[in-house]
Amino acid sequence: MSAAARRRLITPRQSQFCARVILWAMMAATLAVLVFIVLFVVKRGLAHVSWEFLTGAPSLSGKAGGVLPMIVGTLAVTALGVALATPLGVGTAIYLTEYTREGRITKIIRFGAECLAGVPSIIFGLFGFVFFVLVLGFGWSILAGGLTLAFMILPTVIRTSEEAIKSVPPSYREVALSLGASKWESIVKVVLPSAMPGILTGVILGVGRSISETAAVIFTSGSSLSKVIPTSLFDGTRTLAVHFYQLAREGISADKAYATATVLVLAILIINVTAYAIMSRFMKRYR
Amino acid sequence: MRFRLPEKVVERSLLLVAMSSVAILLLITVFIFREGGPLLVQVGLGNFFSGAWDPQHDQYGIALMVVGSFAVTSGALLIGVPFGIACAIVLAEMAPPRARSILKPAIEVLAGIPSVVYGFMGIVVLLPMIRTHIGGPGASALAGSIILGIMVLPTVIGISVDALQAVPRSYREASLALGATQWQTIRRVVLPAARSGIVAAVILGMGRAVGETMAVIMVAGNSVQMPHSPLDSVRTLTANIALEMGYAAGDHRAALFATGIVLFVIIMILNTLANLARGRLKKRSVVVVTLAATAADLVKPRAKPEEQ
Amino acid sequence: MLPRMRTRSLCTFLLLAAIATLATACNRNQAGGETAVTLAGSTSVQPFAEHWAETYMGQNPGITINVQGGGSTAGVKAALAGAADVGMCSRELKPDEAAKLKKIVVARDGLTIVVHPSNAVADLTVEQVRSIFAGRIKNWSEVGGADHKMTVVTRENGSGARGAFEELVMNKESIASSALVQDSQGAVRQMVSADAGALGYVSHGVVDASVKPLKIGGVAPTEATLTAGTYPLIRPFLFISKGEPAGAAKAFIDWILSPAGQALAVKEGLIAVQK
Amino acid sequence: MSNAHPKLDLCELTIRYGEGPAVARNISLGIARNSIHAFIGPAGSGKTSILRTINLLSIDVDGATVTGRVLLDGQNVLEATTNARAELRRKLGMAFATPQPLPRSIYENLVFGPRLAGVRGKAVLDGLVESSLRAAQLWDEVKDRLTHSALALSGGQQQRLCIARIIALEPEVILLDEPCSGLDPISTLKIEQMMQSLKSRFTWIIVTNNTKQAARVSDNTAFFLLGDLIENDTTDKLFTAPVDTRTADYIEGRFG
Repeated sequence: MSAAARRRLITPRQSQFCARVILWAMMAATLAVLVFIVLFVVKRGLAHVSWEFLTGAPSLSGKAGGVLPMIVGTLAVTALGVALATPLGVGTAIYLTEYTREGRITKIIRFGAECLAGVPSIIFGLFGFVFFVLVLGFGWSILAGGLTLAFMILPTVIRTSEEAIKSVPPSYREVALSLGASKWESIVKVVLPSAMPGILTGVILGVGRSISETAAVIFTSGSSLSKVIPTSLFDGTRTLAVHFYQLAREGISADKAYATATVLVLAILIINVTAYAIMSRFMKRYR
Repeated sequence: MRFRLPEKVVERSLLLVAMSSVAILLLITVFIFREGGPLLVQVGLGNFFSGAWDPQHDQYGIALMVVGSFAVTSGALLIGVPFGIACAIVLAEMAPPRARSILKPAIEVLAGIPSVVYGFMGIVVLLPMIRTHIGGPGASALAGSIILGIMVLPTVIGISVDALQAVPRSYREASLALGATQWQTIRRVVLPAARSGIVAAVILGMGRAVGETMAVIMVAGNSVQMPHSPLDSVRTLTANIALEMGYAAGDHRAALFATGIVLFVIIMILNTLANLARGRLKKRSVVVVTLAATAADLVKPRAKPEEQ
Repeated sequence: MLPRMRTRSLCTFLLLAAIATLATACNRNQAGGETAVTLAGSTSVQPFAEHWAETYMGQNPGITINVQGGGSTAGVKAALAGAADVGMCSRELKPDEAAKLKKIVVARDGLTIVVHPSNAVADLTVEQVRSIFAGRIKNWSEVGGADHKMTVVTRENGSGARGAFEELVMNKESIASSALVQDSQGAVRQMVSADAGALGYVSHGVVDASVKPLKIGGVAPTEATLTAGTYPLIRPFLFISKGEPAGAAKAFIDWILSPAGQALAVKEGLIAVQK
Repeated sequence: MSNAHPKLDLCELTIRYGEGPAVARNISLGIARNSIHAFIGPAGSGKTSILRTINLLSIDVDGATVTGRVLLDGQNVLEATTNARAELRRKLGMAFATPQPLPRSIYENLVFGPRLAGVRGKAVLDGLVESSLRAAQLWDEVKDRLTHSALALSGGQQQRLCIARIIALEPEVILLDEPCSGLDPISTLKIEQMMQSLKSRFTWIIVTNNTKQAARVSDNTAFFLLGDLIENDTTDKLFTAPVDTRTADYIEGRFG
């Protein structure tokens, strides 16, 4: 046995060992990149993130002052996007899971959602620019940006909501029906509340995607640097990500750029951890 | 009795809602084509796919941008796919549940970091590294490939993990029971069984790379030229749109929308391919044949030493 | 019970959000007391315009000035279409554009050729700069520098800086396709400051210690040479409008042209306009 | 035993799923008012499908095609419109093989159905909760923890909670689908006692795999095999003197 084993270049046991080492090393490298990016940005930026920075208006093109109008603008665009995408996404998921059997219509809807998920953000930006900004005459505005983001995060909301709704035990629906609920009541009163954490996860991920988006919002919400907090849906706004892009690209202020990036990265971290925490609690409940 | 929404009404309204994503897709298609289509007809497809891009002299050829996108994307896949699949294998097959519960969200954070931050990291970290250690101006197809390679990781990992987890546990048990090591099982049973899912992961990762804009603008240099080495600067389709859109008017703007059409068509083709690949995943019979073949394959080398 | 509460609070939140947005949307039409002026166009002019606007708004509460980027060509289009009250342009108007628009030179800018601080070359002629950007000169040794490959950095098509550079330097020649293209002055400066072989062109106002400005034909771009007009590469910063500017827009432009406004421009590295 | 005016009358009922063969063929059977009727038979005999057809779940959830009639007090259930079905299901309460409390408190589980039916007012609902829990002989065990999660109850308690949840709707017929299959003997006994004590209020149908249970609790028993009704008679008669040899073989445990 050993003679034959020697004749093979390496034994299965050795190849097993090598594979494990290499694969884990690659995993570690990937994580290292992540940790490096986060630490690099936060280390340089955190010192410049102060209460004044978070609550002040920018001045001198962003060389001084804070980012409050951008934070508000980002939140407004994101909130609008999520407020529109959630009902559409959850409605689609309900239709796909509860109201129809797999067939041609579901195939078309699923294909549409998958394609939409793959459409690059720059295309959403172009479309939003033509359709919302020009054709519908919204101008560069929170409204145009929010609508564009809604379209962009819709597939995420559909996918996670569908998963969440599917994972609600079928028996819950039967129980609700047998207790005199109509189909719609069984969905609203039993299925959706049970699926809510999963749906919320999708929504939170959509929030994350909206916050970090640049290409789509720069074309639709504009990049006008405003000292004042936007007050109307038709106000243009510069989101945090766009502001960071401008600061970094124009070389206006490295400190402010790192500070803005720190706010962005930390927000994304918090959002992801929250989403994951909700998700894992949700999974535990049904296992 | 209280008023109830008639079920038919509910169903119809939900169908309407569900068609929204299809409607949006159509809307996007219509408007992108409306803006860019006439120019395609006007200059002709031949000219549009030529290598001359000079908007000041009404020359709108995007061949070099197609080459640029292709170069950066294939570079990104060369980097992103091995690492992506390796991470997926670790996550799906090797990592203990506790480690997985940390690793998986970490990878998702990687997906959440804004692309402008990736681009910025490229400028301040990657470009100087390339400049001093490899040469050239730094801003290059190579830089774009590395940054995009990192950016496609979450896509490749996510879908590959799904594909690997969809392989029935019984396949692994069957293989392990035949005396295969874990790595042999992964390589000869799990990976082949998950093949089409992984192919879909690669295709969708490709779509992500082709479509990325801001990070590429920041690191790839954006020269409209034929790259002769990875250190040459290139301009991608997306970069072309975002760089010049602000200034463009008339035919120039239409040409940028036409660039968008090309991008859109490429993405649609990739989506369809990924869809087909994933569709094949469901046909398990292929997998069963693979398993049988693999089992036979596994037995052979073991049988040999025992003869002696 | 818990999930039930969650749905409710989510619904409430969405409802409140909807009401709030509606309320603010209505608010927009009621905010009658404010006057808004919209500027759009050249990204070269944008930072200076933002600075002007900021100071002006500080002195004149009740007036809002929005400054959008977009680029010189976009500024021309916006002014033509009336999308902006005032367009910003950082190159001379083309004849067909000039026929339809009123232009006001609000400041002048010295287009500065910048190189890496370590570069030994200090002076180039306009012809040499043209040859370099056209791709005929590729190594710094050809213009008296060290043996180092050149990295040429230019701006994107349609930008005012590129338009002005082509007009002032290139003499109808094309910029070589191998040149790196960056979409902002800051990005050009960043690129040049990081690469020992790089050169590019930026506004005099954005030159800082990270890059070295070159003399052109022996003339250094300084406040004195720029004001005297002896530095060869000077471009105008234009405010353009469809008709004679009126109301708040006129007041703003008048202020920019006043000594206070011009002093601000000079402080930022631009050249004041002689009255 | 056939009753002149059965509470529930199945006429020539045939059930199939999709294109497959019928899982129940031509079933005709009457259920007497205020009786306990047991459906017995081995797995795959169609008894659960019949039960789920009586309150239309097989049609609405499983997508079954059904021909024939199901008459509740002379009205054909199968012809009910979509909107009338919810109303109908309140009259035809059902408990499932595994207890299915909803993931909320005991109290919320009980008032779920009444609230859907439009019952309002805390006092009314409180009263309903107590009376139905008492009827299900669960009140003493849970009265102090009505706000606790229903999922924390034991299996037997959960099943009685599910029955109490049905009782809260004041149904006419209660359908039990193998309600004791996962329960211990003591819990089973409690449920059987409860059924006996509530016979005067409701009509019961119990599907069971356990022939002894059928013999213990039911007044009448129907034996199904592979989708056919083999024999239907009073429980005494069916268990002591079955007409069909297959019935005899089954109840004596020769197959099952």
